[in-house]
Amino acid sequence: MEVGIVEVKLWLQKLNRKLQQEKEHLTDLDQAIGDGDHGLNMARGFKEVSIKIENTDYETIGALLKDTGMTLLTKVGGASGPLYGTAFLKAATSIGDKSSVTLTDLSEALEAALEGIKARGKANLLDKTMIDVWEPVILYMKENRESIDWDEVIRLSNEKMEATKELEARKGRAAYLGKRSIGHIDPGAASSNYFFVELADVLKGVIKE
Amino acid sequence: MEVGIVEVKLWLQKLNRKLQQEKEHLTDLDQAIGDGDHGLNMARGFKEVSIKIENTDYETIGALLKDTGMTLLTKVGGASGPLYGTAFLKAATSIGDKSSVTLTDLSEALEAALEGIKARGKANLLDKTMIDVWEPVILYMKENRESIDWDEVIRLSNEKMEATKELEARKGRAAYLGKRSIGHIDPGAASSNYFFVELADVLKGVIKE
Amino acid sequence: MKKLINDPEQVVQEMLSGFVAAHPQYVRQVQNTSVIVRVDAPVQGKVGLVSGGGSGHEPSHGGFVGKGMLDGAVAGEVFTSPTPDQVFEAIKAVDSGKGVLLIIKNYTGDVMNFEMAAELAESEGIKVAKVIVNDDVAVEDSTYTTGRRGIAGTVLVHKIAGAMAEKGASLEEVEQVANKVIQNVRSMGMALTPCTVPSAGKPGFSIGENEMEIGMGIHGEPGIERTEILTANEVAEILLSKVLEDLKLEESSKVAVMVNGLGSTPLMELYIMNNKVSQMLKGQNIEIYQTFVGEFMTSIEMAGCSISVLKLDDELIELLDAEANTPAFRK
Amino acid sequence: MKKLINDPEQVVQEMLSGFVAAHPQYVRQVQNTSVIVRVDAPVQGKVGLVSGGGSGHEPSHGGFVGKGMLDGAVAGEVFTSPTPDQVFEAIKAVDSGKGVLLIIKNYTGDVMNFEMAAELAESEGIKVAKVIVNDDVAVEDSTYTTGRRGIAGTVLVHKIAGAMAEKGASLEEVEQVANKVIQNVRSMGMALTPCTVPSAGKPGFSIGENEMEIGMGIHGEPGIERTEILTANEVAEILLSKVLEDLKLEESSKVAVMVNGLGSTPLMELYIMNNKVSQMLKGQNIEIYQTFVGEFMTSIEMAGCSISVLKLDDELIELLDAEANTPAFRK
Ligand SMILES: Nc1ncnc2c1ncn2[C@@H]1O[C@H](COP(=O)(O)OP(=O)(O)O)[C@@H](O)[C@H]1O
Ligand SMILES: Nc1ncnc2c1ncn2[C@@H]1O[C@H](COP(=O)(O)OP(=O)(O)O)[C@@H](O)[C@H]1O
Ligand SMILES: [Mg+2]
Ligand SMILES: [Mg+2]
Ligand SMILES: [Mg+2]
Ligand SMILES: [Mg+2]
Repeated sequence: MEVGIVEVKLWLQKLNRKLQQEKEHLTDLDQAIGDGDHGLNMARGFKEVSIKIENTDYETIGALLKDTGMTLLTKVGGASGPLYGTAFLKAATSIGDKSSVTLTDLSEALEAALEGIKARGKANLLDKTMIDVWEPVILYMKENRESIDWDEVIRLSNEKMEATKELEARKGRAAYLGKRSIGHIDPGAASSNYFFVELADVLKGVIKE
Repeated sequence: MEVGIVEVKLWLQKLNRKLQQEKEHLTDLDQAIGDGDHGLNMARGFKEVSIKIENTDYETIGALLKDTGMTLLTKVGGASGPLYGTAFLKAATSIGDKSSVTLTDLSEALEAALEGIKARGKANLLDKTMIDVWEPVILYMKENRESIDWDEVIRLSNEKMEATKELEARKGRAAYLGKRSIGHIDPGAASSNYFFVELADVLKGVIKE
Repeated sequence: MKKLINDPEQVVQEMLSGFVAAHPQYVRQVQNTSVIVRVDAPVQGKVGLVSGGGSGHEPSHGGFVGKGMLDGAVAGEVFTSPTPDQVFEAIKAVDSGKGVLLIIKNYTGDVMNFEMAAELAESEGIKVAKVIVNDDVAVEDSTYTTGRRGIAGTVLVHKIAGAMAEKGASLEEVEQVANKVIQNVRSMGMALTPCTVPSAGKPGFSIGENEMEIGMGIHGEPGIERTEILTANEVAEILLSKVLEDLKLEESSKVAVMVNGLGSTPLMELYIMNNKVSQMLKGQNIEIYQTFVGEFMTSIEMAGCSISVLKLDDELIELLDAEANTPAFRK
Repeated sequence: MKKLINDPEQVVQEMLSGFVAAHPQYVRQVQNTSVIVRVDAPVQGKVGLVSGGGSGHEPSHGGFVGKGMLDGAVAGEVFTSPTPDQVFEAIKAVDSGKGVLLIIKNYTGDVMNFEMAAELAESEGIKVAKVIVNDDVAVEDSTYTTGRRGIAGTVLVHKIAGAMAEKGASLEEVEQVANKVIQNVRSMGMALTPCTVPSAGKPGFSIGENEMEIGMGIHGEPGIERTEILTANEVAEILLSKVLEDLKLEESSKVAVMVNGLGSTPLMELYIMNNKVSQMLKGQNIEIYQTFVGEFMTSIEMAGCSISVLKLDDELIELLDAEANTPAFRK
């Protein structure tokens, strides 16, 4: 199976809708252990992404993801702006001028995105950040390449997001709380969960076709 | 009958106790149509008066009233400080170095005090100020000199204080409210009522003896 | 009551001590008084300027003591005008023989206490003049009543009269220019929340969650109207229109503008207000010569603001531009 | 939410417009950006200084743009660090060829966005250096974590690095002195009430009627401890002790002190705090060279304050004393 520009756009639009819906939920999570803007930041950024890509015809997935990354980079700010921005830019470079991709391409692009997040944010697994969702999900995809079970991705992503609850934050704003960060889901892990759940949701459909 | 230093001191101490008790009530009245400090101002000033006169032996009523006036003048501030301060200073001058006074002396001293208040504050009857209690009470005392009915003084003082409720303020801070000042008792009229009620209360006792 | 204080009865003295400790290069406290004077007072050959009033309006008035503005400031209890003896101490401490101008805000208490101090000073042979600031157009001006209140426009009187005095002008000249500012400055304020006098321990009035008070006085005296919450643009329009209506400016007049915060309104919001104010003035072809945005005349921790407009002429511009060096105002 | 605003989404742009309208003699806005620069930027022969961060900390950072302090300030959304393209615009607008120093507060978002901007600038041949301010001793300093936050001490970095740049120093020299300030300044804050980000519409956290938060961050990040309401003296003692513990001053050290209000704490209370702070320092034989009391780094309308202490040497004293002329800071 191949994933085309239509599917990637669909994913980004669905992700945008989800983030608009969950804006307050993400903000509540960030109020508990951060500064209460993660929902606002993500909603602001993806609203711009949605407008941008809706009104542009793309010939390559690389161009589509690059626009997404640049929009996030220039509209979000905070910690999540450079991280999600970098992720999409790295994925864009990885995919380049293909107009459709295999699951292997996609998985490699997401690996590149994760590398970008880690290089930019210098956080590691179990620091209670978005990486705690990204890394296990991408490991699963890498290890299962052409036989990815998208329901398993959803399950895993959810599980890893929930698991951030028990962690003590060492990076990002929540780190100032030390032990008091325990007991709360990391907001970036929550938005990353939407990222993967919406992706899985779209690709499940593609595969069925 | 004659009124001596002991009685004047007693009056001032009783007035102080009353003002301490009614501090919050006066402040509430001032919050409604002023800036909410009349109770604080009067309580602060008379507390100082009380300490001052308690620890001083006076040979003349003039000296006692002068200390009272100077203490109020230097400790109260606001509108009520200069007004009550001036009142006591004028009364002191009127009585001079007598160590006991007749009711005529007293009534003349209070007349002088009222003149002082009016000269200083440039307010008139029905401007909704303390004058609305002072002027009618002093008129009654003047007209009845040696046969003053102290219960009538109390009744009149109370009535005139209550009557300020219906007036529109033209002087003092309440004047900024215009018509909205109607419906509230003037705080300075209320403290003046205590002034006359406590005086009457002490002098009723003297007369009975 | 959530306040960073120790004892409600001691707030004024502790504030003054902390103030003098912070700014010893500018000010000193006259011993055993609540009077702040220039560190070099009395300044020889210069008319002395004394202002003051109840505390709770910080940085007014002590914050404006220094070169080019006030020589002395008298601090009363919170929201209560200072007593005549304190004002008299200030007069004595700043008089260099050239006389002293008292800058009084038009409140019965302030006027009476300052007047009594002036009488005391005159009886000791000190020349004293006084001016009464009444810039608040929220209150009707009438000779039958107390008249208009003095609010944030007072700071511009300090600035300009202070500059005049610094030039070596006579008491009459300083008084004259102070009166000129008073005749040409108008202000109006509004509040979103009340404030709490420390020794009262509870808010001075209440405003509903969805209400604001237009025309609020700086001691929480009620204003003209209680309205629902309006936008910054609507508020700016109401306040500025009323100010301009009273000021009757000709086209291409030059003005100074002050957008003053009452205590807890963030600078961000004051600048949003100024955005509309400056647009409106430009729209009416009025030249904004200078704008001041910040906290100048506060009401403890009240949320809200006031807008002042001063009509300028060449003399006022020169004096407005003159050097001033005080803890809260520098030029 | 009681605020003088029009539209929560527009607060930053409207604030910037109102700010530039108020201070055209100092600043201009780079078109289509949220960047404020000196009106004469780029200043030839001078290293450019750029600071910034989320909005809501006014007068930080635009208020410190002007002679002797910053050349440019970048305003992000409220409490959200600005994006790399905006920081890059500021760098371009202030670079005169001598290079640009970025003054960054140690928040993950600020660090990453400013770093990306630096990379963009370097790829266009602009020399960029950066310093990271981390003065908040409420947070433990550890290399395994994000480390300490940057708070009000940042303003002293602006002042001193700005003075160094104004002298014509090289980028390396300016960077060096900025780092010297960072190594010698420590701060700690506390809050009595929360604050509300306009677009969130509700307070960022809650504090009980009888509670305060010690060690509060300037975005409402929780602090060290939630306590009952303490007196000003007790609060000053807690904050200053922790600051001094970390700073390890020798006897008769000279220091600069900043008592900073977070938005709705009246100046009166800040001076009451300073009263205790100055007494404590004097008691420990530490010389207070200069004290700043006021609002420098706020948290919208939070009630509370922070205390900063900067250890001085002769070089820092000279730079602290140098002229500065900006909307919010003048010397
Ligand atoms: N160094 C980092 N590496 C990876 N993710 C991070 C890092 N720092 C923060 N994050 C993520 O960013 C999220 C917060 O984003 P957001 O609230 O938008 O930014 P800010 O913290 O600047 O307000 C955190 O929940 C966390 O998942
Ligand atoms: N011009 C005046 N003449 C007489 N009494 C006055 C005048 N102005 C005010 N008062 C009285 O003073 C009272 C207010 O006193 P107070 O609250 O202590 O002072 P302030 O108004 O300065 O806060 C008023 O209720 C009124 O009775
Ligand atoms: Mg956040
Ligand atoms: Mg009163
Ligand atoms: Mg009063
Ligand atoms: Mg943020």
